Amino acid sequence: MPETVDFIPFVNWPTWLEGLIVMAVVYFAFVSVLAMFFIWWERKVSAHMQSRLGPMRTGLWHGWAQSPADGLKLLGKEDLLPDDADKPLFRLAAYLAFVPAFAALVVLPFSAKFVFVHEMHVSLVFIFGVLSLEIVGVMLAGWASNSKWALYGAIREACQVVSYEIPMGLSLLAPALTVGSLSLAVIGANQGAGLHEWLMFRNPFLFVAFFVFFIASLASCKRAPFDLPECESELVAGFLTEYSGMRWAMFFFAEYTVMYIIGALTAILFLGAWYDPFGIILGMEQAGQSWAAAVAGAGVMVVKGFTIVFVQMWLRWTLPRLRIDQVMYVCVKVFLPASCITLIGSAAWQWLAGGLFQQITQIVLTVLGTAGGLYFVALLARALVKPGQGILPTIITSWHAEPAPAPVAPAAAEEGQANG
Amino acid sequence: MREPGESITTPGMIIPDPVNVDALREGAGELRTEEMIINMGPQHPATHGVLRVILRTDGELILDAIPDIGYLHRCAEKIGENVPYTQFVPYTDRMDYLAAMNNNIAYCLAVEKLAGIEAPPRAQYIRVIVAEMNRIASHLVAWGTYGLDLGAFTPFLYAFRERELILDLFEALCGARLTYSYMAIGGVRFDATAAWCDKVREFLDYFEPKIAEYNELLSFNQIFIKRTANVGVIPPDRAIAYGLSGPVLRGSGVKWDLRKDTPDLVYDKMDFDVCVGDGRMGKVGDCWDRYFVRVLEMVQSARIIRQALAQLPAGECRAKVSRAFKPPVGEVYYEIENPRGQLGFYIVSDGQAVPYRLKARGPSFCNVSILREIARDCLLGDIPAIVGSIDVVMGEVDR
Amino acid sequence: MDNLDTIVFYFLAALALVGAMGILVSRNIVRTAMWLLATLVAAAGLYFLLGAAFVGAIQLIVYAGGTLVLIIFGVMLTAKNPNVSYTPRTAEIVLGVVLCVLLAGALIFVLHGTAWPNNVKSVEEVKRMSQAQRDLVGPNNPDATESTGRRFLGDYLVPFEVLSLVLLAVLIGAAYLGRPKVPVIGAPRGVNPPPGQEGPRK
Amino acid sequence: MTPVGLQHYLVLAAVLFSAGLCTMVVKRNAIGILIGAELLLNAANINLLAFSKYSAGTLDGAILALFVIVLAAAEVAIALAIFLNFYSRFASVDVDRGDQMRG
Repeated sequence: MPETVDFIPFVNWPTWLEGLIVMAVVYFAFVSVLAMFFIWWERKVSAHMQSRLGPMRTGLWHGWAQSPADGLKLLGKEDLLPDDADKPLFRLAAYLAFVPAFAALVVLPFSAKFVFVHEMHVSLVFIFGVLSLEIVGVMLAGWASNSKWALYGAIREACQVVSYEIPMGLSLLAPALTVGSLSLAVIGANQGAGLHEWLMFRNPFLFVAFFVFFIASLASCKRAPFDLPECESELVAGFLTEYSGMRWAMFFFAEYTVMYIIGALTAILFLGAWYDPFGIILGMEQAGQSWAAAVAGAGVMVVKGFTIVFVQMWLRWTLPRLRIDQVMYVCVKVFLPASCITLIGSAAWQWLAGGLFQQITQIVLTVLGTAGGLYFVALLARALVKPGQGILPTIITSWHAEPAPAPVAPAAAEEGQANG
Repeated sequence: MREPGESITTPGMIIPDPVNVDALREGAGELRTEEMIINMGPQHPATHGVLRVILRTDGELILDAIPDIGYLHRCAEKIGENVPYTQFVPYTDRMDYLAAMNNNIAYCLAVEKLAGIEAPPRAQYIRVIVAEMNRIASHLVAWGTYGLDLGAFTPFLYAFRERELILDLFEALCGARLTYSYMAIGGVRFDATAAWCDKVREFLDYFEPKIAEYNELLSFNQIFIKRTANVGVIPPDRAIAYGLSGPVLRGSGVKWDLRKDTPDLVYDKMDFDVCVGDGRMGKVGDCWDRYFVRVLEMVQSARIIRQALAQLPAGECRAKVSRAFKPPVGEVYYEIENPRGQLGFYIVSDGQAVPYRLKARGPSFCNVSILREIARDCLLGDIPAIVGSIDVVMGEVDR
Repeated sequence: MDNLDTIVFYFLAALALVGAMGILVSRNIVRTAMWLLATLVAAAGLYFLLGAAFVGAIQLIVYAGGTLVLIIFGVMLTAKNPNVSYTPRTAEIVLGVVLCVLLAGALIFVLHGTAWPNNVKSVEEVKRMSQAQRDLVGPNNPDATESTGRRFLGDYLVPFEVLSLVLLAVLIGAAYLGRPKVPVIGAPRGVNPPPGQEGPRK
Repeated sequence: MTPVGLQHYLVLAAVLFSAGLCTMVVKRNAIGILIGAELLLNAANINLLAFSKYSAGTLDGAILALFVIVLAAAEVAIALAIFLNFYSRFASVDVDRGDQMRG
C-alpha cells in the first residue's frame, strides 16, 4: 500500500463546500480542455493521414483555436428538438452520456500523488461501473429521438457495448488478480522497477489480455472500427441523427473524455502506469524526492495515455468498419473465450510459476513487446519521413505557373514532345 | 372519396408489403412484430446521390430492398429532341457527371454514325486518351467512396488527390473540370498539345505505383474483405438476365467489354486485358470482385493511355461539320463501354436539325435494377456495400 | 466530515425517493426506467456512504449498466404498439396506494419502536484482530473487498457455486425463451422470388 | 441536524419498499411491475448494508447484497424473455391479458 495519495491543491481547503466548488470548476475545465484538445488533435491526425493539413487558419499556430471556435459556433446554434421526440428524455440523454465520463475521471490517478479521490479501494471497478452507465445515455438518445435510424443506433449500442463489457471486464481483472488489488493506485505502484515489471510483460496471459482489453475497450467506447452505433454510411448518424448544437457536442465531449480514460486505464493496468521504462521515477521516489517523482510521473502518464489515444485515432482513420454480426462474432467467439483463458491462465501462473522461469518469461515478453512497439514506431517514422510512395508530379505545382500553353500546330507536336 | 383501408398512393408509387396492423391490434396468430419499413435516402450518406431504397427490415436483417428512382429527373431525352444535334453534347455531360468525357463520346459517335461522319485519326486517339483518363477518374471516385461506404475514410481523400490531377489535366485541355463538352461531332474541340501529352505521361508515372498503395490500404485489408466477400453475389446468368454491364457484369466473371468485343475508335489497335472477377476472396460475383475489377481496370486504362500517347498521329483533330447539320432520315443505336457499363444512344432522325427521338440507355439504370434481388436477406450494414459496389450515378439513372 | 456525510445522505435519500415516486407515478414506461436509474444510482451512492464501496461499484456495473439496459431493451421491443394502453383502473390505484401507505406507516412505526443491537467493532479493535477474525468484520475493515472474496470462497462457497449454476441456467433459459419462433431467414417472400437465388448467408 | 444513523436508512428503505410494492400492485405493464420489483430489492439491499454497518458489524450484509444484485440481474433476464414471448402472443405486455392458461 503506498502512502496516501492526494490531489495537491485541495489538501487543506478551508471548508468542504469551497473545496467541492473549486474541485468541480478545476475539474470541469480540465475535462473541457482535454476534450477540445483531442478533437483538434484528431482533426490534425486524420488530416495528416489523408495527406491534408487540417485546420490551419483559426488561431496562430496550426489552427489550435479551431475547437473553441467550434464550441462557440455550436453554442450559438439553434437548439433543435424534433417534434415527435420525447423532449425531457431527449434533453436528459446528452447529460446522461456526459456525466459518467466526467465521474470516471474522479478516481483516475495521474501519478502516485495526483488523484482526485484517494480513499477508493475499488477504483478499478468504480471506473468500469461508471463507464457502463454511458450506454444508458446513448440508448435513451436513440429512443427519445423517435427516429428509426436513431433507434437502430441505440439497439446496436446496447448489443455491442453490453457484450464487449464482458471480455473487457474479464481481461481487466487479470492484472488486478496479478497485483492483488482493485485500486488503481496500488496496481500502478507495482510496476515501477522497469520495463520488465510492466504488467503486460509479467506473463503470457497478461500479454494477451492487453490486446483483448485494448480492442474491447475500442468497441465499448464506440471507436472505429467498432463505431456501429453512429456509423454514418449505414445509419446516417445513428443515435446522434437528431442531435445538433451543444447537446450534440456533449456526446463528443463524452466520447473524447472516455477515450482518454481508456488510454489511461490501459497504461495503468498494463503499461507501467506513471513509471518510466527504466525505473528512474521509482528511484526518485525511493530517494525521497516524492514531489519530483509525482510531477514526472504525471508527465509520463499523460504521454502514455495520449499515445494510446493516438493509436485509437490511427486505427479509426485506417480501418474500415465491421458489420454488426462480425462485431458480435468477434466478441462472443473470440474475445470472450480469450479473456476467460487469460483470467484463468494468469491465476494459474500466479500459483505455479516463479523463480528463474518467471524471469526468463518476463525478459522474453519484454523483448517481444518492445520489438513490436519499435516496429510500429518505425512504420510511423517511415510514413512521416516519406509520405506516400511517389512524389506528387509537377502537374499541380507547376502548371499554373507556366504561361497558358499555346495551341501547338500538329507538325510541331513531335519536337514539343522532345523538349517537354 | 377513398374507401376505408385504401392507402393514399400516387400512381407508380412503390408500396412494400404492409405490416399487418390488424394482427397487431387483435394480438392473434403468428406475429412478425419486428418488421419495420425504412427509407434509406433520398438523403442518406451512403446512397450516392438521391437513390431512395425502401427497406423492409426485421431488426438488422433486410427482408426487401426496393430502389426508388426519379429524384434527379431532368428530362434529358426530351431536351435532346428539342435542340440541334450539336447542342445536346453539354447535356450528356450531366448524365454520368463522373464520366462526362465518355458520355460525350458515346453521343458523338452515335450522331457521327447516323450522319456518316468520320472523325480524323488524331481525334480518335485523343478521344481514347481522355476516355481512359476519365475512366480512371471515375473508378477513383468509385474506389474512394466505396471505402467511405464501409467506414474507411482515408482512401476517399487519396482517390480525390489523384483524381484532382486528372481534372487539372482536363482543365488544361478544355477549360472545364467536371462537365467538359470537349467532344464535338466529328472530332474534339481543342487539340492536345505536346506539353499536355507529357503531363499525362508524368501523371501515369506517378499514378501507376499508387495502385499498389490502394491495394495495400483497402483491397487486401482483412476487415474490408470480410465486409465484401460473399456479399451481394450476382451469378453470371442473373447478371446477363438483368442486362447488367460494365464492372458489375465483369465482376460476375462474364468476359464482356465493348472495347474488345465491338471495338470503336481505335481500341482495336490497343493491347489490353478485359478484367473479370474470379471469386478470389469468396464467390464469383460478390462485392469484392466488382470492386477489384475497377482497380484492375485502372491499370489497364493506364496501359491504353500509354499506347495511345505513343501512337498519337499528327493531323487535324476535327472534321468539318456545320453547326446545324441535318443527318439523313434514319435511326441509329450506338453504345460504347463507359466506366459504369454500356452507354447507348438511340437516335431517330427525320431529316431535321433536331432529332425526332433520342433515347439513352444508361448503365447505372440497368445496374441498379439488380439491387432488389441481391439485397434480400442481407444485413443492414451490407446495403451500403452492395449499393457502393454497383456504383450508381443517379444523374444517369434518372437522366 | 460528519456534516458532509449527513448532507450527502439526505441528497441521495431524496434522489432515491424522488426516483421511487417517479416510478410509481410515471405512465410512460421509458420514463419509469429513467426514474429507476435515478433510484439505482442513489442507492449505489448510499452503499458507498455505508462503507460498502465494492457493492456500490458492482451495483453500478450490474444494475445500472446491465439490468437497466436490459429493461430499456425490453421496453424498446415491446412498447411499439400504440393501440395498447396500460392505464390501471381507479379502484386499483386507490386500493394499492392505501395499502402501501399503510404498510409504510406500519413499518416506520415498528422501526421507531425497536432498539437494534450494536455490535460494531471500532477501528482499534479491528486492528488487533487476526486475519480470520477480521474477515468477518464489515465496516472498519481496511481491506473489506479482500475479505469479501475470502468469504465467498470460504463460508459462502456453496451459495456462490449454486449462484453460478443459477446464472448458467438463466443464460440458457433466456436464450431458449428468446429464440425466434418464426423462421425469419430464408423464407420465400416478396413477389416472384427469382430462380437460383442464393440461400441466406450464414 | 441529527447524525445519520441506522434509523434513517431503515425509514428510507421502508418507504422505497412500499413504493416498490405499490408499483407492483398498481401497474399493468409487466415491465413496470418488474421495475417495482427492482425497487423492492434495492430497499432490501439498503437494509442489509445499513444493518451491516450500524448493527451487526459483519461483512455478511455486503455479501448478501452482492447475491441479491446478481440474482436480480438473472431475474430480469428471465422475466424479459418471458415478456417478449408474452408480447409476441398478445401484442402487449399488459399482465391482465395473461389470464388464460394456455400456451
